[in-house]
Amino acid sequence: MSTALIIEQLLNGLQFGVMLFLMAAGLTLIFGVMGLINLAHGSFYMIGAFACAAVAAATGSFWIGLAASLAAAAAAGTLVEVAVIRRLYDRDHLDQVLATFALILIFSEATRWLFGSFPLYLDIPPVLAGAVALPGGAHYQLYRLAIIGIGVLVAVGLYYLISRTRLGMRIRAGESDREMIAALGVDIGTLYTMVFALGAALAGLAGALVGALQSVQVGMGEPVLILAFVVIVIGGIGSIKGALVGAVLVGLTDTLGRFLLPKLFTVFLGPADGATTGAALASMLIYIVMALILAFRPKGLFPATA
Amino acid sequence: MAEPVLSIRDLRKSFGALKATDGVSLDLRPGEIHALIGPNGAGKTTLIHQIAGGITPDSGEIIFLGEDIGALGVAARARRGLGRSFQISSLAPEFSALRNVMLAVQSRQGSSFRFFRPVMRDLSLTEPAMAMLERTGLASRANVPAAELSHGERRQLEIAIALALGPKAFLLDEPMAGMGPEGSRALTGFLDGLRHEAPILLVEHDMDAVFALADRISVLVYGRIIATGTVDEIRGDAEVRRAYLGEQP
Amino acid sequence: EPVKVGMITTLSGGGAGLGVDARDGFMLALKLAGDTEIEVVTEDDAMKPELAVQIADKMIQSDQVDLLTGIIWSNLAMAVVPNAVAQGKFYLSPNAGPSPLAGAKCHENYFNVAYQNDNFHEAMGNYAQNEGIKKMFILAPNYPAGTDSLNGFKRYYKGELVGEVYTKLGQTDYAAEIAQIRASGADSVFFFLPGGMGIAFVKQYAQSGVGIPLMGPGFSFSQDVLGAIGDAAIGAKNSASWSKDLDNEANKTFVEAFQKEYNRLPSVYAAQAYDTANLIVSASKKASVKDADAFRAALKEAQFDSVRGKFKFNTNNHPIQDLYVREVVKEGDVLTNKIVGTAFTDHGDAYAEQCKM
Amino acid sequence: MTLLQVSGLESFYGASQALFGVDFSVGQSEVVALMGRNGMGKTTAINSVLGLIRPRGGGVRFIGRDIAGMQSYRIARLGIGLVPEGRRCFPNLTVRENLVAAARQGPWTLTRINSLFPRLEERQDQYAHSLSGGEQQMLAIGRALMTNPQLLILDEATEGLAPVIRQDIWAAIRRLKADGQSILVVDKTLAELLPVADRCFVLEKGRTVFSGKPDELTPELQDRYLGV
Amino acid sequence: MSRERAINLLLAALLLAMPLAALALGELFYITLATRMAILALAAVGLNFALGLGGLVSFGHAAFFGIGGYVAGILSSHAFNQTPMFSWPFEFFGSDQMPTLWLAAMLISALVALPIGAISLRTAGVYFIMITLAFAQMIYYFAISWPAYGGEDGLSIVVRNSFPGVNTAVPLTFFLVSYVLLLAALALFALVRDSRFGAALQAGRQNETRLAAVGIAPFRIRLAAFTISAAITGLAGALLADLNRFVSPSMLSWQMSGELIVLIILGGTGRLFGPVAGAMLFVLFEFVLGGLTERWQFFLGLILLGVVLFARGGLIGVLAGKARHG
Ligand SMILES: Nc1ncnc2c1ncn2[C@@H]1O[C@H](COP(=O)(O)OP(=O)(O)OP(=O)(O)O)[C@@H](O)[C@H]1O
Ligand SMILES: Nc1ncnc2c1ncn2[C@@H]1O[C@H](COP(=O)(O)OP(=O)(O)OP(=O)(O)O)[C@@H](O)[C@H]1O
Ligand SMILES: [Mg+2]
Ligand SMILES: [Mg+2]
Repeated sequence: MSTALIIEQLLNGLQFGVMLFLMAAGLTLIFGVMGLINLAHGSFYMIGAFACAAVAAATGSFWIGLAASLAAAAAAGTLVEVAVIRRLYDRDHLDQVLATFALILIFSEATRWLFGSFPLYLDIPPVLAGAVALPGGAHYQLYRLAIIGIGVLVAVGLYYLISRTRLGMRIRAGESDREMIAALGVDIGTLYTMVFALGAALAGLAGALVGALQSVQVGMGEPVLILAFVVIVIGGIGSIKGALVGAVLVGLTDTLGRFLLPKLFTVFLGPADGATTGAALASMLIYIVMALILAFRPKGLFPATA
Repeated sequence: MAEPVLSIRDLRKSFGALKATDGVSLDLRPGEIHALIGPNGAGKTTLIHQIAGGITPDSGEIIFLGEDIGALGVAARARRGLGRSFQISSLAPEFSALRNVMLAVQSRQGSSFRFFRPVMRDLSLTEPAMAMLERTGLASRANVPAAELSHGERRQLEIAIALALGPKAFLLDEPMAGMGPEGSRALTGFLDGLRHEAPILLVEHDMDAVFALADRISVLVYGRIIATGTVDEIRGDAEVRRAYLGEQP
Repeated sequence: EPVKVGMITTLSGGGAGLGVDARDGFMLALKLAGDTEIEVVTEDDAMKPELAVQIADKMIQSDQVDLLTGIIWSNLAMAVVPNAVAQGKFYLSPNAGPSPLAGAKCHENYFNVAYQNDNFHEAMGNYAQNEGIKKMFILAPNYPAGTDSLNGFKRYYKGELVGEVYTKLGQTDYAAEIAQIRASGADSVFFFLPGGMGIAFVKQYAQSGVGIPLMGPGFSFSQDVLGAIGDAAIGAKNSASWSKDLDNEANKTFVEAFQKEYNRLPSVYAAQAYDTANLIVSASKKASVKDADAFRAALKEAQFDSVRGKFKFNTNNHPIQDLYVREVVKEGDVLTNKIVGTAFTDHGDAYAEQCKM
Repeated sequence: MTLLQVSGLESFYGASQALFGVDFSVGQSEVVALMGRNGMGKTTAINSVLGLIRPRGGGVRFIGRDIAGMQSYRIARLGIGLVPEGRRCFPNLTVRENLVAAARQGPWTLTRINSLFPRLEERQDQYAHSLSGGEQQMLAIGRALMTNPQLLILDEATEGLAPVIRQDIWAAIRRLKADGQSILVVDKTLAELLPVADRCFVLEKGRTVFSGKPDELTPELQDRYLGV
Repeated sequence: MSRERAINLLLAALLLAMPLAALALGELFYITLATRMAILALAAVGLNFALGLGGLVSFGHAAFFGIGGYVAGILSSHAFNQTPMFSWPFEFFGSDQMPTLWLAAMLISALVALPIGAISLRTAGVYFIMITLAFAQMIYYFAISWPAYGGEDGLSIVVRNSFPGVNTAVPLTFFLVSYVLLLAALALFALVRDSRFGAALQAGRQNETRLAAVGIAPFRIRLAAFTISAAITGLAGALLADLNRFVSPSMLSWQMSGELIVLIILGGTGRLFGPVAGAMLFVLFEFVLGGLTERWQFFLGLILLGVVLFARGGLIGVLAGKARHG
């Protein structure tokens, strides 16, 4: 095992982590800050990817596709908030679970209806193709570096929005007591629609950016949903910093686990059995880490309020 | 003098730089009402929480009925006989007033690991609970869910629950708050009699009630007890007037 | 004699493309055969085994179907097939071929018209062996089909394995594996990653610029996913029992008709389902489905014009067929496969001996 | 001029009626006391004015506009500031954030609040959920003032405050009154309330049963309606 | 008799009438469908102990459902193949007797639930949701990659296990067995809900601080509820395995956990018959829509959405009105 490989894997872990953060960013807003259980987050992610793929194919430009993904996801978000979520604020939290579960079914099938059953083509934009050389013989893809950059930007932007602006304070106030913040003269309804749409747009952005690396297909959002929840919960609900740290932790754990555990078990069990046993453990690893963290820090790494 | 029921020795608790409890020692003797007064944020509720077990002190001892209860959890302390009321009402909102009280009766009677007998048909639960509601004047509201009670009624229910535990000492955090003049008067009379069942550590800002009831008063300021004495001693204490009482008529 | 067919396949969610292709291929065959005797009820299994079982029960008990077909995924087949044949129905597999059903748990009423799961992988292993590739890096998800795949490959490939990696089922980011491939010094990479996993892997592999040649079973370069992978797939070698350019009459008719009817190129799933339908048609002409023994015998004879050219059943009712090596090419602006070699002729499977029938 | 005019107000919790016809009004620069025993409907009446409960009957007019059935944020923006019963500070916001989140332009600024309640300034970066009860009460008052309302509604705003602070609050209310601020107060301590109030309304079982000047509220009436 | 109770009786009668009518009409499949409803309802009743009474939203109950299924599958496969499961300290050949399987399924589900609960109950709210999910995912990935019992391909049960004195291969009999177990679980639920234990459990959901302050430690109450809940869901898993004659890791997946939660909400959270109504409705929708259109999931989504938006408190909520609190 060369040092270059280890460095590269560490970078991969970091990159995967930031990518996870990007995927979780919208959910951080909707779930973490606004306190809405939104299972349809993955649907916004999927909508973003499909919008980007379809528009990029039609126009030949990834960037127009990216803009379309933001617009489409934001529109879907607005629709969902106004038509569904808004009616559920004064209900049991569990009603949100059922409603957004139903939305997953609707969005998935509607997407298949519109775009057909086959995965779509979406590639990274040519300007970001290729790799940059890093010291130590490793090189790293430009596009993935760009994702890291955007992820960090989104993190900083969200942090600023939530913690430093009056808008952020009002959102958080709305999470704990909607009625009271309204009684103080804040139009929390419209505010929540906007923020929900922003969260959806972020999910759509992630869908488009990550979609270029993956398969743009119906159902692509479901694994993302679970991972995004994991990341936010590990970090501590409501904390942007926590979500970022949680994401990187998950990214590193997963990548290094996949890389090292099979090697470790191969030593004891031989190549085939070692590889499968190691891989089995690796696939459970992030959940093991999550369970451990929550067992010792029941409110995540960075509890938003004490 | 009789052994104190509850005895606190040099208790300390900090939140960051803030010393919320800064070396507090205090006794609660049998049959007495010991009032704890002090400015807002002085650390009264924090002290009650530490006695009841919700907050772990940084150091110091809490002796209850001769036993150091510092290591016990909230529930265990309640079962030992520490009954408390909350400054900000804390009830089971969906349960009726009666069922809220029954919960305390059930705990007092022993294990909750009984799976089959319906509680509402269990006279050994409903009767004592109803009696408590009657004592606190809530009998007519027995079947109203706690969430639908008015603020003042919830305050009364807090007291009823604490009573139903049949505790060996009461920790009452602002029981008068939110009660109208009538309610306050009734409660004052009520607590006056209650001290014979168990001594009361009473946190209260209603000075009429405190002066009418207290055998002794301790004044807590910035986490420290600056004075302990009888009603007259405290009333006359210049520092207490300045820090807390203001221009009393 | 009318035959009622129950088709359970995946028509929703991420795997819908395969089910849609299978259904379309099946229906096309019936249409071309002009057979009005065969009635088909179709239902979506949503890729859930429990749901597939429920639908099978319904089709058998309520719709009174005579035979079942359509399932794409091994785990669904494992749930449905033993149940269906135990209730005296026929099951004809247009795709999945899990090893237990080919071996110890084989059944006289279960016919696999597609392949035994290991076949494509064995073909690739044989190809790699014959090509004299020295160092292979092999990769599959960590679940039975994945381990079977790599075992199938290793059954024929005897060169050095510089890496054997099992990924997480449903994984979407392969940066870590690609880094290992880059560092491994392999001459070629064999991978089995079905569905979206494969698309993601090939795209990321191409983006990483590693450049070590890729090979895999036909699933990962099948017509249904090539469009999504794009040019990154060009040049990849893959194995299958069928290819659009196979030179026989039945295939020409099929490919042409499929394109005309559905306005896209058929995939291997469509081809297999097309064959399945034709097999049913051929058998129903010879015997009544109500006469199970006669119908079974008629199926076993497999006298239909397969798009794969020759086709016959092994003792375990699994195919004996040729397996080809294909390469991804671009025709105009459409990506597709063309045959570049034959990996096996008249190949059966490794489990037939375990089948006591 | 009448700022707030409530007439024949009827409100329900689900199917059970809580208000059966409540009337009261608050004039410009007037301090009005709303009184009654526990559970008589004071809070319900206030919440109905602010649209937190949608009244089903009767009228609510504020600065000449019919506000019954309007959304509560619109009502609040017309110039009503509420100190709600039970404080209802935003627990996950710091003291400062609680104050500025909904602030509107006007004479009340953070600096002025901080000088009214020095205790809040000391605790400005602490999350409200860990404040002491009295501190939360101060925060709720400060928060309402920060919206610079034309009409300030105080629902048991002195509950849980130390006597000195309570004296400060009453002093502040008197000062506000002198500045021309209109205030509607619910409070249990009549000794402090009656001297500042210009007019009183007494509720019993969801109906207004008395209205008049504080000195018209004779000891007999006090005993009958308030149990003093 | 309250309206809710009347509706409950009606639901129980409907579920029973369905297979009887099916038998009369010769439509055997509807017996299977009713059996599935009963079994899913049983699983959800299990979850309802934790979720409905205790407010413990376990997003990992598929783990117990699946474990129950696997216990039945594994024990009976050993019995069928006459291969020992283990030979120390004694030779054990599994079992194909339902009572044994049920007991084992409940016991093992409970044993697994105990440590999971003990760790998970340190957390609350959404954290609890996620930590239970984490444990279920661990078990899921384990099952997928563990080759001994089929991994992701699952494990088939060749012949339905037997119950002394009756022929379980007869669909109606098996339905009745499941139905009786469902009724028993419902009866247990009703008893527990109204008992002291239930009072403490429900109080803990509403206000944990209050419960502790009267001297009842929430943790032990909840752990007990979580374990009972897991055992019942495990029992349902064993039954489902026998109905499908098959178990696979998809029974352990998070989607399955989600589905169990959805059943409860659909029927009415916190209602005795909520899970029953939910399961009946869900299976019916799935079945009817699946037969009507290939786009059934879209319409299923629309219907579910309609239920949340317009039927406050789920199906029972709409029919019976606001829940009465004792
Ligand atoms: N978790 C915490 N973190 C930081 N500060 C805290 C915390 N809990 C309490 N405090 C602070 O400790 C001080 C004491 O609070 P406590 O609630 O004990 O006051 P109190 O005497 O009961 O006041 P009041 O009469 O207003 O209820 C307050 O200034 C409060 O803000
Ligand atoms: N959320 C609610 N649901 C149902 N009934 C309620 C609710 N809140 C209050 N009530 C009922 O409405 C009536 C009036 O209550 P309200 O809170 O307005 O009284 P109040 O005069 O403010 O009393 P207090 O002095 O105790 O605060 C009471 O009978 C109370 O039980
Ligand atoms: Mg206090
Ligand atoms: Mg009130």
